[in-house]
Amino acid sequence: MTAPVESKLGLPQDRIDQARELARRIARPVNQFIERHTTVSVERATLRLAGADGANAEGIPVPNLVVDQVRDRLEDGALLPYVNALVRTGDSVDGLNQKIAQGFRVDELPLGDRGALERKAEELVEAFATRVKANRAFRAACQERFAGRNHSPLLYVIVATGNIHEDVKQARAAAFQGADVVAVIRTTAQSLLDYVPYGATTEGFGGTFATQENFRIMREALDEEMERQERYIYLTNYASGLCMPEIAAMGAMERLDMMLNDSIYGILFRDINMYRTFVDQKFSRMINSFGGLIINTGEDNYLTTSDAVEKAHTVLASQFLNERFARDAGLPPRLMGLGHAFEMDPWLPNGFLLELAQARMAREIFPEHPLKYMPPTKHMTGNIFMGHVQDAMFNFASKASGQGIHLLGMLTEAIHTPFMMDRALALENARYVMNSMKDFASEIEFKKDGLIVRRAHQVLEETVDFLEVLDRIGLMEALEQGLFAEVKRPRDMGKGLEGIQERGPDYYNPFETYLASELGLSAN
Amino acid sequence: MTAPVESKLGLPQDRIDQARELARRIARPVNQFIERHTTVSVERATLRLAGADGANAEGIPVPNLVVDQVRDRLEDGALLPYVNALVRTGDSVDGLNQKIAQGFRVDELPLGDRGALERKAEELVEAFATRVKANRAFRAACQERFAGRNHSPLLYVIVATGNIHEDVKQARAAAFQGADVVAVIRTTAQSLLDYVPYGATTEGFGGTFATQENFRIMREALDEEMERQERYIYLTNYASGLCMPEIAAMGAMERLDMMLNDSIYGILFRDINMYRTFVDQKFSRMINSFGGLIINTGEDNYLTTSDAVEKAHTVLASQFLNERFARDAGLPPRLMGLGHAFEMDPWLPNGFLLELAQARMAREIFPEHPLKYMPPTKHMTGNIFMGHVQDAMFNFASKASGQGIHLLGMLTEAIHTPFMMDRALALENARYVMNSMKDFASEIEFKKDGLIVRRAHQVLEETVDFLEVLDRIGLMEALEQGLFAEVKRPRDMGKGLEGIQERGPDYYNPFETYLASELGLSAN
Amino acid sequence: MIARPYGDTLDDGAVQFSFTLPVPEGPLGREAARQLVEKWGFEQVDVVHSHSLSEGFSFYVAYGRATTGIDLAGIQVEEATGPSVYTMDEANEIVRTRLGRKVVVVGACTGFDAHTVGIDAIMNMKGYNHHYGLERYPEFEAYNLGAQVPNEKLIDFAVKVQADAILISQVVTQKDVHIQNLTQFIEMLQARGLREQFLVLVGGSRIGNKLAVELGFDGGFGKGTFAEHVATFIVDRLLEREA
Amino acid sequence: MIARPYGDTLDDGAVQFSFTLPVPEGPLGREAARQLVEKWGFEQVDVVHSHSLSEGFSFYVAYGRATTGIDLAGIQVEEATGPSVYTMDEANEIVRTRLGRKVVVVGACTGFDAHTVGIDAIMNMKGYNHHYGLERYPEFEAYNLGAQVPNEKLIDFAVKVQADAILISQVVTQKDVHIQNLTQFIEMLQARGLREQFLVLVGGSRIGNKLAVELGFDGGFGKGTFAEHVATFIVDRLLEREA
Ligand code: B12
Ligand code: B12
Ligand SMILES: Cc1ncc(COP(=O)(O)O)c(C=O)c1O
Ligand SMILES: Cc1ncc(COP(=O)(O)O)c(C=O)c1O
Repeated sequence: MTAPVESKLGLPQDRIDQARELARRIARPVNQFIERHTTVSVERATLRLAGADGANAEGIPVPNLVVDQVRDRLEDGALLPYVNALVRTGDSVDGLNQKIAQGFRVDELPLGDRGALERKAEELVEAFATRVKANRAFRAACQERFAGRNHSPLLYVIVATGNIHEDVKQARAAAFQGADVVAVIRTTAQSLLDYVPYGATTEGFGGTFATQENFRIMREALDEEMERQERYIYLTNYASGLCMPEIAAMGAMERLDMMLNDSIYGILFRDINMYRTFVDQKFSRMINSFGGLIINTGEDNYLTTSDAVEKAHTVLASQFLNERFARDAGLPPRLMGLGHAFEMDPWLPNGFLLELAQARMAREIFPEHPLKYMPPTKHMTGNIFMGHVQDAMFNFASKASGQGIHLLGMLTEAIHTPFMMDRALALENARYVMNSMKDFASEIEFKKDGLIVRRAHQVLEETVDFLEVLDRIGLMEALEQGLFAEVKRPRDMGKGLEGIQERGPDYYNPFETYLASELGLSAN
Repeated sequence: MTAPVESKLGLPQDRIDQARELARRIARPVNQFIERHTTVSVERATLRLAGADGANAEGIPVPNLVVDQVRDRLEDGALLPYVNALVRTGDSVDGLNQKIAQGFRVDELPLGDRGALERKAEELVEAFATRVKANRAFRAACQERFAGRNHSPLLYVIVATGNIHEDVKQARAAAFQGADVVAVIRTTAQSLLDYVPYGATTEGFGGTFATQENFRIMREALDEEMERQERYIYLTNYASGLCMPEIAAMGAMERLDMMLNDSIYGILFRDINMYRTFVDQKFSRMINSFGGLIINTGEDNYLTTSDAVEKAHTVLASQFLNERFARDAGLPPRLMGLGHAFEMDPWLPNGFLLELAQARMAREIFPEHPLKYMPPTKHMTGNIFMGHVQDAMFNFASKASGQGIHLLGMLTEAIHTPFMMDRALALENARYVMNSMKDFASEIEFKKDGLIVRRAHQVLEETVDFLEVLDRIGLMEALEQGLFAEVKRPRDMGKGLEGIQERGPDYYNPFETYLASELGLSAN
Repeated sequence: MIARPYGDTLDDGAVQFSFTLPVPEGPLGREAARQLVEKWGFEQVDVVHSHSLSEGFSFYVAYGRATTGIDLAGIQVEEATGPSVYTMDEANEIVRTRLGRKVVVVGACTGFDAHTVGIDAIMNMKGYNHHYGLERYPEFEAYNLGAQVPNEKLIDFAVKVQADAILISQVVTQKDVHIQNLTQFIEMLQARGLREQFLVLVGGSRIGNKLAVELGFDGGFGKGTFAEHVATFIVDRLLEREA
Repeated sequence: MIARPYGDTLDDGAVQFSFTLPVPEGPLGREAARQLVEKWGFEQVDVVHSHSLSEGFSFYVAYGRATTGIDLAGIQVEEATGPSVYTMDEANEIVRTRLGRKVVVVGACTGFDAHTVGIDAIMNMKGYNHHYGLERYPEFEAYNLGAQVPNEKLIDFAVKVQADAILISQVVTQKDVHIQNLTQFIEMLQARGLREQFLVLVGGSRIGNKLAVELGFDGGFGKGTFAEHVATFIVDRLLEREA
């Protein structure tokens, strides 16, 4: 993925630089807002990093119980009271968690000696850092051991039965069939829950709950498959929605490898409040970066509602913004799986060429990034035979343009979440096409000033123009006006607004401090 | 099809010229043999051109009855006795045909005044020429009227129910679904019959008998569909096997538009005697040329038994030979549908690139020829989903390399002759792929000295080497040694040998003379 | 007329199947697949392909000949609208002249469903595939509440604006979640004594009129629906009611 | 164990169908397609796609849930050879040591069939997919008569060389032409009182052991057959006979 990318399109570097500079300027006021705020989810994520886990009899998770207790003094952060309780009670983390689940209130204990508390907190940071570093080392060792055994691009499939145990069967079968990446799709609307359910789950619709136990179960199964298939199998979930940072925390701890994670997706597609989203995304990305997880951004979503020709520039603009926000959260380019999608109308003359132009453009503009290419969905129909051919063209475009992560299209996309056989056919399709035209990309040149080259230049120009507008009016204003995805999101509306909290002068979060320093973010 | 073909491969023109020169030399002794001989089928074809038709109660066709009667003096040709009978009896052609079918012997009548006979014969030639010219004019007018409405390449499907009436339904449906060309596949083993059955037929296996009445029925149906779809629909059959020239004659009269017609296919794949085949092919091609029919040569067949990488040069060598023999029979390049096939192993790394190289190579070497590209067959399996993707890649390769005639692959190739729905899915596949990457060919260049370019050069070199061997040992010897398709065919074996006849000094065939002069062949 | 599947000859009964069995790939699985298709009533069954999906699962492609057909005469086509639908102008004209008041329509994607593209296609100004949506109809007052609207809220809103018709979109159907949600909606309406007050329509890519009527709706609309179909249905039903 | 088709949950019964009906595209056709699949015994039938194939024909893709499964315990797998086959060397060794004479085998593509690739794969030196053919077996004498051999001629030849086994390949199966031809072959053998004299084997991509045995052959061989399978079968049967 990090081989230097040859320029086939001759895109003007000055315009690319200009777009990046605009993105930096657009992000700056947002970052200033982020720095002054925390959220209930950031605090719960911090507690999770410290070890808070479990749930009470009604299923309310311990991190939520703690944050609810200290909600009125959240400007100081939620960690200190939790650490204080550990020190006061002398309990282990697990012991304290159980107590809290049974109703114990940490907020009622007076704070002890600051030095002792901070030492305890440092201990917890240490434990967390050790665990996550071990995860990273283990992943690196496995990838080293099975070097060269994954496909390029990585073949990424989803499982979505709603039942973690059924998901495991599907995931194992997918690994057997050649998948490199397994994403466990979340149940519909989990993104709108302001807590993360606890334990193994078997009841989801269109997906399975993201819980730490589910992560663990799937990780274990995939590690076994890795040994069997002699190929590292990446595990993916969603650090997205109202619990973005908490899921990132769980993922770092359970060694997930990728997370769907976008700086504005929740605002646009889940009607989550924009302040909340911006603050949450940053902390989630710091955790992802430290955990070595590749993020998958959600630009594909623009094209499920808007036209792929008309709105191509919104995809590229969003990629620049996601890149900027990711960078500001300490993610290196090699962990930025910027998203885009093959959503061209199949009956558009030369649609494939336009698509190839756009895919290659992304590749050349983001040369070190493991771009994540999404399959046709909007134009898929119940005609599974036609759909299978659309997917073949997608597979061709992906390999021909040098993508990094390839989410497989399913012939039954318009019908149901994938059956086991659908996934097998999709993998076969991709493996055949991509092997058969393996070195196509390096074998061809695009005609100078041809359709393909002109299309790429045009989209880049439109993007710079669009970013200039955003820079002029500001990102928040642009979201209010509906400039992305044709939806308008007022800044004081949307879900999760009440979970925003301005930080006080005594805000304390040694995990954040630790991450920032590890990621070289200290001076923003 | 006649737009100048851009050179993307940089093939050395001197080697191409050398291959053509070798083909000329290889064909010369064969042509000398051809000129000195006729065959039962050439004579029956001549009779058919004159109007001989119908069959006796046992189903033996009138042309066969006449030739059987005059078999012992066939060195003079069979036409004169037939014309003599017309003159003597004063019967119309139809009247005489009926008589002959009832047992009348033309060979028992003494020959009348030579001048009168020749005048009568000229009349028949005239009638034939008028009919075929009218056919050509009608075709040209329709193509003019519906100019720009056919696909490029022409989308070619087969019907093969065994029953002409069922075939008509399938053909109409295919036209509705977007087909440009309909080929009525012949029943298995018709090629080995030394006569052409008579009348409409409903009993064939894996295909339908080629009869003149069946031609007429299908032509009528397709002409109706042409008006409905506003697209000229080409009709194809097989001027191949033991009755090659006769079927060509029927095709010219019933306005077929294409014929499978190869100078050596019958020898290799049907074990027809080589002398017989060579003589028959020439006359059949003269008729095809005069009728304006595009021939489809059978090079694809090499790759159904041999490997597409190893034996690619036999395909190209055969194309040069077919081109030469066709030219010697008066066919212009625009009527030479030289064959080749997408038979690369789907699991071969970069197999698609090799295939693309070979397809493009054919295009550049034969720039004015409507190349006929055949779909994957050998590597198709019962996995119809995978097969549909193989066909998609074939569709891509065809459009990307600028082919002329595209025989559609069927997802059920390994299972059964096409169902109506199979054909519809195949047409949809091709229409989608080819429209979506419409101008791909003109949008890309191949890398200098890349895999694709090197492959094309290599095949050309191997071809020249191979043609040199053929030139050295002679074509007939090469066929005896099994240098093509790995089958050995002794020159004095094979079907139809007994139907060969050396021409006498008084050999008379004004149809041949007329065709030769129309085609500018007088001085060979 | 009895219609039977058609491959290449009338009444040959040709049908293509694909399915997975929880059986390892091998002769047993192939024979099981063959016998299974026979058991479903097919003849000349040919398992043309099989491959392994994992240790315990295998995939089959088969062809067979149906021995039973279906009598077309006995089929009731229950689409919500017949073959002829009013154009936008016709619908408005009828409302103006024969109903004499505006038609009020409230729509939403209910439950957890966030697939708004379908309901937008029917309701939004710009419509879908060159068919304008109900918002563009001068004689219609259309409220589109968007995604993930709880049934309760939708009913409250419909009562508030005195809607004539409620339009629900349901796209996610996994584990029959749409059926639970639609049933709950009808039960709520009934519990509040409001069922007769509104025309209730449901649509979505896996929804048909049959299912909708079974669940207690007035009509159901699937793939290929345009605002014209919905307007025609509503106008005709309102005329009936008020006649 | 009862095996039922599997989509994404055990026993969900998911099956995919595609077929054509001789009915114009439209609501009637779609409903007919749905009811037809139900009539075949499937539940939750969803016709997910339809399009017109011509004026009188239409194409359907459907999914349904099978209500019946198949009891694996009741399935007789009747392959010609079991899971273990002799290697080339083993087969020759057995012939040498236990039979003590060469095995004579005659093969052909019969009737009008000219698909020689399959029989060549079994018989020719070079074999198929890195499995040598019978011609390479030192203890076998193999005669491959090639394409389009009339049954009569094949039998004459087998008698002449005193064959142990006759191998027939049949690839074209349209309108059951292979069944007619294979039946004729067996009848000829019987008429000439020669049936018991030879092992008779048939192979081809649409041939199975079951069909072959029904038609009166000793064994039938389909896709994926190699010379080893054939040698194993012949050797075992000859040993049985001569024991
Ligand atoms: C776009 C899309 C999305 C977008 C939706 C954006 C939006 N604002 O709508 C996003 C990316 C957000 C999304 C998310 C999800 N999706 Co989604 N999505 C699709 C997709 C690709 C296209 C749907 C679409 O827009 N079709 C076009 C419209 C015009 O068609 P339509 O909805 O059928 O509407 C027409 C008719 O049905 C009818 N109609 C529809 N509603 C109504 C209402 C009335 C009253 C009337 C009269 C008519 C009517 O008229 C319309 C015009 O003709 C489909 C796959 C596909 N190709 O169909 C999957 C699909 C629908 N999604 C699916 C799933 C599972 C999800 C998720 C649950 C996945 C997850 N776990 O995260 C999420 C969650 C969403 C949620 N909470 O509901 C599944 C549903 C499977 C099933 N049968 O249950 C599908 C089929 C994909 C798949 N194979 O898995 N999705
Ligand atoms: C190659 C080919 C040809 C070549 C044959 C060249 C040759 N020398 O064999 C040519 C071009 C000549 C040809 C012609 C025709 N063909 Co063809 N052909 C094929 C093709 C593409 C591949 C067949 C093949 O070689 N398979 C590879 C071999 C290794 O597999 P196999 O035959 O199954 O053999 C294996 C096993 O079955 C078994 N086996 C086979 N025989 C035997 C015998 C014994 C004793 C044993 C133990 C085992 C055994 O072992 C083998 C190795 O594992 C198929 C489509 C496909 N992809 O399958 C169509 C196909 C077989 N042909 C078909 C047809 C209709 C024809 C024609 C009749 C068309 C026409 N009307 O002109 C003609 C006529 C030929 C004739 N008279 O028989 C149809 C048959 C439809 C049907 N089910 O009836 C097919 C399926 C294509 C289609 N969809 O229409 N064909
Ligand atoms: C960034 C991101 N998060 C989440 C999701 C999934 O949806 P939900 O919001 O229901 O988790 C997507 C879907 O495409 C996405 O792109
Ligand atoms: C030139 C030619 N003739 C004829 C045929 C058809 O076979 P048959 O010889 O049975 O007519 C083919 C088949 O591919 C062919 O290429």
